[in-house]
Parts: sequence; structure tokens; C-alpha cells
Amino acid sequence: MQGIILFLLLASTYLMVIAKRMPALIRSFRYQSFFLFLVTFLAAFNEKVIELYVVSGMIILVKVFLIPYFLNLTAKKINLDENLGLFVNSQLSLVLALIFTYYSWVLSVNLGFGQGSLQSVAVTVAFSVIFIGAFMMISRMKAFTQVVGILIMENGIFLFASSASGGMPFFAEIAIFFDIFISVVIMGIFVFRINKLFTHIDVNKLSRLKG
Amino acid sequence: MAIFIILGIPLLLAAGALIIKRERLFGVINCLGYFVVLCFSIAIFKETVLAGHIRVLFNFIYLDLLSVVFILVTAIVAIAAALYSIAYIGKDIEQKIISGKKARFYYLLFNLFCFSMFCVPAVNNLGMLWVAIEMTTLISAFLVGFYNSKESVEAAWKYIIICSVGITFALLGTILFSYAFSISGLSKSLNWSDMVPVAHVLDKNILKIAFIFILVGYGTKAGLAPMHTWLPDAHSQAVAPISALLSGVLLKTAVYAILRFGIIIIKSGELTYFTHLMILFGVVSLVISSGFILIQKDLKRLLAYSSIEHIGIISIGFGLGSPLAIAGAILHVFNHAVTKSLMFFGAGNIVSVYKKHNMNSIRGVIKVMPFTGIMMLLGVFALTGFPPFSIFISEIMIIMAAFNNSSYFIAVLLLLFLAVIFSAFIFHFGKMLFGNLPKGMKIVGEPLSGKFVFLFLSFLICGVGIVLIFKYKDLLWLSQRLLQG
Amino acid sequence: MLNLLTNNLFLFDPLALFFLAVIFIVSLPSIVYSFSYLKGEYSTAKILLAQVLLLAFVLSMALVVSVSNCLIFLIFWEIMSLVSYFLVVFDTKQAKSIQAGLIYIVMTHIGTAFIIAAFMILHNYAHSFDFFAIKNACQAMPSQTKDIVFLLFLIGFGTKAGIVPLHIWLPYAHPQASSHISSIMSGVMIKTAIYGIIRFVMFILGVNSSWWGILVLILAVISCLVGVIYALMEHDIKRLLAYHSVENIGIILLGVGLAMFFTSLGLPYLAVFSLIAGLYHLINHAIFKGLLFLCAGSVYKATGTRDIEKLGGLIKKMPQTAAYFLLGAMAISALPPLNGFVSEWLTLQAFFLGAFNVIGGNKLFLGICAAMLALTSGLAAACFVKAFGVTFLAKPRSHYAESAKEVALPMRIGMLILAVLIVIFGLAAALIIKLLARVSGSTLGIDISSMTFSLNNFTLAPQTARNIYLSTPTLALWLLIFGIVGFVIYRIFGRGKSVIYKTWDCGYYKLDSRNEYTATAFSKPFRVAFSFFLLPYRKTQKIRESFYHIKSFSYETHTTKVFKKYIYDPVLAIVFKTAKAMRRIQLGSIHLYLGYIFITLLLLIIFIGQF
Amino acid sequence: MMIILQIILFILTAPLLSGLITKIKNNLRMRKGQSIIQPYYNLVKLFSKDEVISETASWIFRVTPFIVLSSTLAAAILIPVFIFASSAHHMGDFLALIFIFALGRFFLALSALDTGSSFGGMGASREMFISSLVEPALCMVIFAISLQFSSTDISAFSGMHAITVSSVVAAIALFLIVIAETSRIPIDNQETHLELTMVHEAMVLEYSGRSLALIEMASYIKQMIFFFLIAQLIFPIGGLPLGNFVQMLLWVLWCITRVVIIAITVALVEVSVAKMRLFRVADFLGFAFVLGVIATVCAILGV
Repeated sequence: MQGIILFLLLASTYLMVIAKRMPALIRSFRYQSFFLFLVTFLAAFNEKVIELYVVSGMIILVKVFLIPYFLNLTAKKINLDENLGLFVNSQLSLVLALIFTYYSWVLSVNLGFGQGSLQSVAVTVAFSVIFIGAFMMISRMKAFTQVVGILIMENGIFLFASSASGGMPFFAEIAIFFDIFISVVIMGIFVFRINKLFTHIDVNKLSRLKG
Repeated sequence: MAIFIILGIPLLLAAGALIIKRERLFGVINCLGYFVVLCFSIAIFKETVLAGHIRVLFNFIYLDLLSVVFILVTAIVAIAAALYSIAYIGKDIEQKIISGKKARFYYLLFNLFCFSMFCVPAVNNLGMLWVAIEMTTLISAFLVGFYNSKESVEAAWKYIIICSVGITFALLGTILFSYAFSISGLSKSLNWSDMVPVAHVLDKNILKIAFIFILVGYGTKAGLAPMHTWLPDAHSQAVAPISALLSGVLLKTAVYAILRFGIIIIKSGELTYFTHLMILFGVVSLVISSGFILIQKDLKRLLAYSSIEHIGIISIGFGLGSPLAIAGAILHVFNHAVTKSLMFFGAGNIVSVYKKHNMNSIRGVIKVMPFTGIMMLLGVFALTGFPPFSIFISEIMIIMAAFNNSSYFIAVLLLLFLAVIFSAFIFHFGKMLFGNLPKGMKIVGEPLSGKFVFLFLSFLICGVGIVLIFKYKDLLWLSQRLLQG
Repeated sequence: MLNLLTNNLFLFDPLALFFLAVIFIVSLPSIVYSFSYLKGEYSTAKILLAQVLLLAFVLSMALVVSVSNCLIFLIFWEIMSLVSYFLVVFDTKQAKSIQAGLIYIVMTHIGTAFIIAAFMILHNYAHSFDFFAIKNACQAMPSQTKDIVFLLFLIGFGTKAGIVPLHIWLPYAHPQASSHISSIMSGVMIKTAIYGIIRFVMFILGVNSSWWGILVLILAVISCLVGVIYALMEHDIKRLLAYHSVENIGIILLGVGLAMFFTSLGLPYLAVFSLIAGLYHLINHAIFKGLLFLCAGSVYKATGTRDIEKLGGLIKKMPQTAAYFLLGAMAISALPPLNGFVSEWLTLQAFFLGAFNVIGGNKLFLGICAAMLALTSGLAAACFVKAFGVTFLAKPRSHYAESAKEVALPMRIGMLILAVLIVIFGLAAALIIKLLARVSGSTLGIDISSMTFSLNNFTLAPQTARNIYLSTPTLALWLLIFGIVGFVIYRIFGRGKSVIYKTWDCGYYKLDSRNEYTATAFSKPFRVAFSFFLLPYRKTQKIRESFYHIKSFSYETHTTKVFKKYIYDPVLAIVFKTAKAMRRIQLGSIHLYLGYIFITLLLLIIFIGQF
Repeated sequence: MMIILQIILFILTAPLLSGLITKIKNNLRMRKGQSIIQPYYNLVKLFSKDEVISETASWIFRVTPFIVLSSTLAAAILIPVFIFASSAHHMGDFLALIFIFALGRFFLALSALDTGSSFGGMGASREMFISSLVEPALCMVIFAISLQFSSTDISAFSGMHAITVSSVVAAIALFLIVIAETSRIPIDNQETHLELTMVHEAMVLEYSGRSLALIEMASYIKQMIFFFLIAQLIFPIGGLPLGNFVQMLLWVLWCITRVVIIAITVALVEVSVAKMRLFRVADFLGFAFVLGVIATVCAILGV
């Protein structure tokens, strides 16, 4: 059961890699968050930890509804062309994504997770999500993608946290959630400002400060 | 209980910034507030030195020598910045650069920023540590983008994105630590004070990988090359007092975080691993920054790169790991904070008079504003490690430690690049401070509060340098206990 | 085990006292001089500042030579450099002085880096910075380490002293500082570097292998020749003097190097004797170079130019300054019976005596070094004939020199004091050498009670060789007598009378200053003879009216500064090139920046085994 | 007493030597030539003439003749003539000799610059050039000699001593140096007044009358001193045997002849070679220096 969810989660990440346009990206992020929620929820169900229920609740609240909604809102406010502007075209990105997955599998073995155990799969997926998120940030031009990229990475981290160390202490978890949400909001504000000042959000063109 | 006052006052002041409508008045109140904070942080420093460590609030706040040192540094730079803000913001309002409303906004952010930075050394839980550091980023992003010009917004964007990415890795590292802790069959907790005692039983392999994430993550925030790229942009665009806080304290808080994890690594018996990584990053930062300093054209960026250099020196110092080196490094944290704030304030004055960052069009500062000019001159020599100023002492300690560990290569690199950087600084500042002033430039006066903060800092620079030669023994004693937790 | 400070911070052994004496002997006249020199140059406040800096400078030097702890030494050493830097850039109006200050402070700082390294290595063995602790620890030090430390010290202090090829800052810094400062810098400050070499290499480290001495001797010889040859080519009087500082540092180091050499060969008397020679020349150079710089300052004050091609005929306008300069010039050209003569004689004698006592090829080596010293003194004499002759003699070459007046009283007093000292140190050699014997004896740790250096209070007489004597008083006396004799002959036998008339002009109707021999012309033979090293080149420019008639013809000749061109400029170029290349990693693309982070992370994880 | 005697002897005989050389040269050139005592006539004439002093000249110009003379005489009393050690040998040694000559030369060059005539400058420049190249060679020679006698005292090799290879080579080197020092062909030419060729003459061009006489005197004596040194080096001789009149006579005769021999050699050289360019002088003196080195090596090897 959990295996399937993890696989879907990875699949949704790959969807994001090949996404060329903004709405697609946000939609697949929503999927990813949803699967993350499922994973956490199952973990809560198995371990019968009340805190994990709350955490999963927060995931579905913040990551599945609030943040994508907010992103769409901003996207609508600044009526930008929806292309993400790829440095690396989607096919090659996919290849790289697979490489990252392999790499993270190696890493998970290094970290001493049992071969083939569900946990190792989870960790592999988590790491690959993180790396792919970072890769997205590097390889996409638009400011939005970078926001999304950070969110993806954070999803990966959550997955890792809940699957590997069985989640962090509760208040830390909450604080981190709060933090992430704030950061997204603030980034959104700056996206506004950039759009106002530069009349585009193509951060690749932001190169006044050099040397 | 002093810690609550230290944490509380900034919050109160932040609230006050919303209420009190008269900026100038509030500036003064601000200073008073931070003066109190300074007093209490000195008190708490004493207390901790005697008690070893303090835990309050169900072990949520945990203070040992390391943290109080950083609190003290923060307090000192904060009051300096508060003092300088009065003059600086006042001038900005006069020149209609910002409105009174925005000034109050500034003070609000200023206080929140300080609060978050005071939190970093105070908290015990590593997750909360992460949160605090992320908060510093989010708040200071606004202060970087304060003037809302194209450059400043670009800088702010780069700052927030790069630091968030870095910090995300740091979070991963933190979780790996907690994972290592949880699989060791002990209770599940992220409290540093719980982890340290059992550090030796944790899984080395996981710790190692975790530490890499930590080092890269917080290293980004600390401005270690090659993750330093946000730093010159942010520092050069921020409001002058904030530049001082950024390079004086913010970088150090990240270093503090690295050290917290580093101590666990050391305790788990992986000293050489820690040493190698720290020295590697330190040397890289030193080399890269020296290159950029040499050909820099923008005054504030120059100072920013010099911060990278000094962070490099500090991390080399901690990397060397002998008591002498650590004493040197801690001292360097303090000295660099003080000296660099002085330099940034001076740069702020210069820029506000000349209206330019470009050093080629800044000439004859000594003539235009004698006081600032002379202070800058002292600052330059202090910053580049000339006696009798304090940085000389800390650098000599680190070099000495390098020789004592008979890691001659590091020592030679240090000496070489310090010489290069020194030359570069004299090359730039010699032309800028002396030389004939450009046309239409006339002698200007400086406000008193500005002068006062300069005197305060220069007193610290000179005084510490001289005192420390004689208080050397105590310092070693402290530093020996520093990494014991 | 690690303590930075010990209880006794100061050490007043004979060596320190000697250097203190040198510092104050030169500084006091300069301070007297400075009062009226600065007047009219700057505003009152700035003059005050200048005087404060001057005092700080003297004080720091005094502390440098009298502390007994490496770290404190280092601190005062740096403070000394700092203050002198401020004094160099004091005249902030000129971009040249800023440039000079830059070169100076950078060079000296690099030197300091070497010194720091040496100190740290010593500290590793001694676990203390106290001189005597280190001295004791040095007994047990392996000789390779000693060699490294020696080299570090040599480079470090050599930079300050201006040993070729580390001398480039001198000709920039000395002319830019105001003259009394130059006189202190050149007279005393560079001597503190010699102090460093003597103190740390000879006194603390202890010479144990003979190649140290040989290396120092070779460097010294090179410095002598290069310094004096460059000086011959100079027309800026202060640069000329600065280059002579390089030369004289070379001569001093000849003495010091010989002392090292003989110590390592186990010839105590000769070691003491050579060190005496070195120290004697050191104090002499301090005196006459101080005087010469003060005179140059007076000339500059009176005429407003330092280019001797524009001067001339000043001996009639400012007779006293001229007399002092002549005295200084005679002393530096080692003419009897003045002090320069004594110390150069001693140095040469040290070579000869050494040659009598060493064996085989060393004899020849010493002989050739001695010959080079002789060449140096010959060239120096030529150079000062040029300097004095062109500056003070014949007709004024420009309006600068025509409007000159004798300088104010305090300046003349300052010069007078040093001039008197020159004569004293020339005539009272036998007495002074007794004192110096004590200094060098205590420095080398050799008991000198059994050694004699003089026959009586008038006559120097080295012990080791058969009746070698030098008695400047007698010589002076005879010179005087014969001079009078000559005068008497002149008066008695000469029946004709003296007529004042124009210089013979080959029938050309009016001879003026443009017919005089210029400094450039004077140094032409040397320029040609040493062209292999000076690489001279000329810029000629003809302005023609028609093909046949050339309206004006300008001709200037320059020499290539080989060390700057072939050592320093390339290095700088490389450094800047790399820096510029480095700049390319940061062109403002945030994606690139994120990439750095990501790649660093991946690499570190991949190579985790390496750490 | 000895010193006074020696000085008087030098003053009296030095011009004769110069006259002799001129005479020999003329005879070798198949001329009748002036009388040997012509130099005395010149001196007397000069003393009786008025002297013209340039209006641009300063006191330097006036004092120079006395300084030149006194320095030369001071050098003269260092030379042992009658006995082993000259009675003034406490005053200085061989090395002091170099510097004493330098004193005179220094002032001569200054006085040449003093008048502001371009001849003077030219002469001064060339003179200082040559002399500065002479010094290392001279030093090397002295080094060789003093190695042989293990002392830089001039008296050390007065008196009978073995004639070694080293001392012969040293003597040859010294001979070359003397040619340069006494401004003879091929370095310089005493007889010409052609501005391209003259060095010493150019320097003293502005001098006339008594001053010139003193300077001429000084140069005669200088020449004498150098001849004595060479003579003592290769034709060693004991001290004056007091008492027996015949022996004394023989001693004096030998003393004179050996100087004359050197004079003849100089004359031969002067008539047989042509004057060389100024810039070739470096090579010439370089050769002298090399000879000095060879002499040193011989001395080290003990041959």
C-alpha cells in the first residue's frame, strides 16, 4: 500500500520535471503534497501517534490547499506568460531526474537503511524528491519555479522525516510548517515586487549585481 | 532570567515601533533598550562563566559559554547599529529618501531581526535553531530590499532564495542527526543537550553525511565560499546599519549553528573529519575572497568580500581545533563583528555623502569628512590585522596555532593571502581616503550620535587588542571549556 | 606552556643601547631641523600632527630595539611601519606619495609576514616568545630548521633594509617623505632591520653553517653595486640618496656577513672585528646620510626642486648648506680623515685579515668581495662629485637656483650637529672602536678582554696581522701641515698676481649655464660601461620645419629598472589576471549560484571518504 | 727628520723623472727633445706668472691645489725609501693609500666642475670613471701583495724579499694601473690639448700660474710614488747601509736605476701603442683586475 503511494509520489515529482507550464507545475505539486499527506496519514495510522495525525492534517491544509491556491492567486495577479523557461529541456531533465533517483538510492544504502525495505524505498524517494527540487530551481528560469522548487524540497524532507526518523518533535514540526508558509508568502511578495520593477519575473535576467 | 529580558526587550521595542509615531524619539528609546540588553547579556555572560551552563523553561533554553559569547557579540553590534540608525535614518528622512512611516517599519524589522538573532544562540532544540535562522533570513530580506530599487530587490531575491535552499539542506541535516539519535535506541528528541552526552554511541556514518548537509546548508548562510554568492549582493544593498548586523552577527549565528553540530561530531570522535571540512571551506573562502577584493570596484561589496575572508579565517581557526586556535577564532568572531560594523558605518557615511558606491569616484574622504576618514583609516588597518588593533591578536593566535599543529601549509596560505588582502585594501583605501577631492565636493559635518558610535567601536577595537595580550591565560581557559558544551 | 608574555619585557644589552644611541643621535637633529622646515609647508594643525607622528615614529623605533619579546617586537615593528607609512603619505595632495606609500607598506608588510613565520617556528621550539628562552631552545634545534628560519629572517628584514632585489620601495618612499623624515627613515629605520638580523640571526639563532655568511656577503656585494650604479643614473637628489642607502646597507651587511662567516669558521677575533666594522659603518651611515638628506631638504626648501639638472651655483647662494653637503659627500665617498673612510677601511681590513686566516678558495672569494667594495667606493665618489658639482658649483641652470637663499637657523643647526659628528667619528676612531668592541663582543658572546683593537687613543691596530695601523688624527695633522706647506710655497715663490676673469670659452662670445656639463653627461661613461645591466634607451624627437631644417630636437635617455620590469611587474600582472579570471564565476545568474551549492553538496557526499 | 728629508727628496727629484720620460720618448721618436730638467723650468715659469681665476669659480677652486698637493705628500711619506719602515707608517697602510689619493682626485674633479666650462666637466667625468675602475684592480693587486707578505703594511715588503711569480704578475698589473693613474698613453695623453683625448689635462685646463704649478708638482710626486712601489716589488732592496761610503753610493745608484728602468718601460709603452677610446679603458683595467686575480691565485698557491 505504502509502496504504491511512494511510487505515485515519485511519479508526480517526475510530472513536475517534465512540466513546461505554470498551472501544470502547480497541479502536480498539489498531487505530490496529497501523496505526502497519505504517507504521513498511514504512518500515523500504523504508529497510532496523535501528533502525526495533526501533522498530516496540516499538510493537507497548508500544502494541498493554501499554498497552491496562493500560488495560483499570485500567478493570476501578475498576468505572466505561463512558460517556465527551461534551461534543460524536459527529456534531458527526466534523464537527470532518474540519475538523481539512483544517486539517492545509493545514498540511502550508505545511510544504512536495509536493502529493499519499505523504509529504504521511502528514503530513496525522499532524497530524489529533494534533489529534483533543487534541480528544478537550477534549471528553470522563472521566479515561481524557484518557489515551487523549495516547496518540493521541503516535501522531500517531510517525507524523509516521517518515514525515517518517524517525524520530528511536535512543536518543531509546527514551527517549521509555519515558517515555510511565511517564507512562501514573503517570496510571493518579492515576486510581486520583481514583477513591478522589472515587468517580468524571469530571474535569469536579474544580473545587475556581479563581481 | 536575564535571558528573558534579552529576548523580550526586542519584542517590546518591535511593538513600540508600531505604537510610537515619532521616529527620532523612538530611535533614542531603541538605543536605551539595547543598552539594557547589553548590560544583561554581560551579566548573563558572567553568570554562565561561573555556572558552566544554564537551562531554563523546561530545558527549552540552554545557555553555555559558546552561546553567551554569541549573545554578547550580538548585543554589542546591535546597540552600535541602533545608535547609528538614529543618525542614518534621521538623515534619510531629512533627504526625503524614506517617509516617517517607512522609518517606523524599519525599526519594526530591525527589532524583529535582532530578536531572531538573539533566539539562535538561546534555543536548545536544533529544530527551533533552524526555525530561528530561517526567521533571520525572512526578516532581513525586507531590510535588504528596503529601498525597493531594482538592485536591492534583486539582491533580496537572491538572498532569500539562495539562503532558503541552503537552509533546506540544513534542515535535512538536522533530521539526519535526529534520525541518528533515534535509531541509537534512545528517546526521540532534538535537544542538543540530550544529544551531546550520547554523541559517542551515534552512528558515525550517518553523522558524517548529516554534517555535510549541515555544513553546506548553514555554510550558505555563513557565507563560506562557494556558497557565498548571495552575500556581497545583500550586504551592498542593505541599509548601512543592517549591513553591519548582517556581516557582524548574522554570519556568525550560522557559524554558531555549524559549531553546535560540529561539537556533536567531535564528541563522536570524528575530530579530523570536522577539521578537514572546516579548513577546506575556510581556505577556499580565503582564496576566492582575496581575488575578488583585489579587483573590486564597489565599496560595500569590498567590505562584504572581506567578511567572507574573515569567516574563512574563523572557520580555519575552529577547524584547527586546538585551544589556542579556538580562542583565536572566538576572539576573531568578536573582533571582526566590531571592526566590520565600524567599516560599514563609515562606508554608509561615505556613500550617503558621495552618493556613489564606486570607489573610483570616491576621493579625498579625509578632507571631506575628517572624522569618518580617520576612523576608516584606523578601521582599514584594524581589519587587515595591524597591531595594536584586536584583529592582529586573533589572527596571530590562529597562525600560531597552525604552526603549533605543524600544519605549515595552512599557516603559509594564511600569511600569504592575508598579505595579498592587506595590499588590496591599502590599494583601494589609499586612493579613496587620501587624494584630491572631486569637484563640487565640500566639507560636511557629522551628527553626534554617529561620532559616538565610531568612538565606542574604535575603543573596543584598540582596547581589546591591548587588554587581551595580558588576559591571554583566562581566554585560553575559556576556550578550552568552550567546546565542552 | 603557552604564554605570550614574560615578566621582563625590556632588554638593554650593549647592542640595544648602541642602536638606541644611533636612533637618538640622528633623530634629535632632525627634530630640531623639522621645526622650520615644516613652517610654511602646511597649516598649523597639520604641522602639529606631523610632529606628533614624528615623535611616535622615533619612540616606536626606540621600543623596537629595546624589547626582549618577539611578539612585542612584532607589534612595535608594525607600529613603526604604520607610522612611517602615515609620514610617507603625509603630503596627501600628490598621487605620487600615495603610490609610494602603497609600495612601501605592501613591501614591508610582506616582509613582516616572513618575520612572523620565523617567529612562529621559533616559538614551536621554545614555547615562549622571550629572547633568552628562544636562545636556549635554539641549541637543540635541527640545522635544517635553523637554515629555514635564517632565510625567513633574511628575506623579512632584508625587505625593510632594502637588500637588492627587495629594495624597490626605497627610491619611492624616501623622496616622498619630507626631508627630515627621509633622513630618519634612511638613517635609522632601515637600520632597525639590521638590528633584527644581528639580534635574531647572530645573537639568538647562532650562526652554525658558513653558507649563511657567504650568502649574506654575496647579497651585500650585489646591493652595493646595484645601489651605487642606480644612484649614478639619478638626477632627483633624494632618489639618488635613497639608492645610496641601498649601497651603504650593502656595506654594513658586508661587515655583518663577514662576522657570520668568521663565527661559523671559529675565528672569534675576526668575527668581533668585522662586526665592529659593520656597526661602525652603520652609525657613520646614519650620521652622514642623515646630514645629506637634511641638506637635500634645505636645497629643496630653498629652490623648490629636487632635480639637480635645474640647480647649480648654490655654493654662493647658500654657502653653509653647501659646506655641510660637501662634508657629507666626502664622508660617504670614504675620503680621509672622515668617518666613512674609517669604517670602509675597517671593512676592507676585515676582508684582508680574514684572507690571511682562512684557507684556499675562501681567500680569493674574500679578495674579490674586497675589490668590489673598492669599486663601490670609487663609484660612490664619482656619484658625489656629480651630485655636489652639479648641484652647488658653476652657474645656476634655471630660475629655481637663481632665487635661492640660505635656509633658516634651526635647519642649519640641525645640519651643523651632524656635520660635527662626522668629524668627531672620523678623528676619535680609536676611542669609539673600544666601545663598539664591547657591543659586538657581547652580541657574539665572545670575551674580548684579551683582544686589542688599537695601539693607543689615536691609532687603530688590528691584532692578528703584523703592524697594520691607521691613525686618522695623525693623517689629518699631516694633511693640514702639507696643506700649509703648499700654501706657504704658493705665497713665497709665487710672484704673479691673481686675476678674476671669464672662464675660457674658446673664443665663443658668451658662455652661459647651457654650456655646463650636465649630470646626464657626467654619468654617460658609466651608463655605457654598465649598459649590460642598465639597458639604457633614448627617446629622440625632431620637429622639422622643412626637410633640411630641424626646428627643435629633444633627446632624453632612460635606463630600464630591471628588477621592477622583470620581477615585480610580471608577478603583479599574473596576480591581477587570475583575479580577473576568478571574477567570471560570479556573473549574477542565480541559477548558477544555486548550482554551486548543489554541486558542492553532491561532490562532498561523493568524496566523503576523503575527509 | 726622515720624513722631512724624504719629502724634500721627492719634491726635488719627481719632476726630473717626468723630464726623463719625456726625453726618452723624444729620443725614441728620433727627436732631439727638450732637456731633462725642462719640468723645473716650467714650474719656475708658472710660479712667476699671473694666474687667472674664473669668475664662476668658488672657494673650492682656490683650495683644491693645496689639498691635492697635501694629499699627495701625505701619500709620499707612507712610502719607505731609506729604511725598512717609513717613520710615518703608524699613520696608515697600503689601503689608506688608495683613499688618500682619492681625496686629491675628488677635489680636482670638483674644481674642474666649478668653473662651469664644459672641458672641466668632461675631464672630471672621465677622470672619475677611470679612477673608479682603477680602484678594484688596485685593491686586487694590494690584496695579492699583502697575501704574500701577510700584512697590508707597505713596509712589509720593503727590504730584501724573494721575487715570486705572484709579485711579478702583481707588478705588471700595478704597472697597468700606474699608466692609468699617471694619465699616460694608452689611457690618457699628457701632451695633447685636444678635447677629445684629454682627461687629466681637461680637468686642470682652467688652472694657471702658481696653482697649476702646485698641481703639476703633485702629479709628478704621485708618479714617483707609484714607480717606487713597482720598483720595490720586483727589484727589492735592503735599507740604506750607513757607514761604508761605497756601499751607500752603490745603494743610491741601484735605487735610482731601478726607477729609471721603469721610466724607460713607460716611455717605451707610450711610444709604441696608440691611445684607446674611453670606453675601451674598461677592458684595459679589467685586464689589470684579472692580472690581480691571477696574482692572488699565485699567492694562494704560494708560487
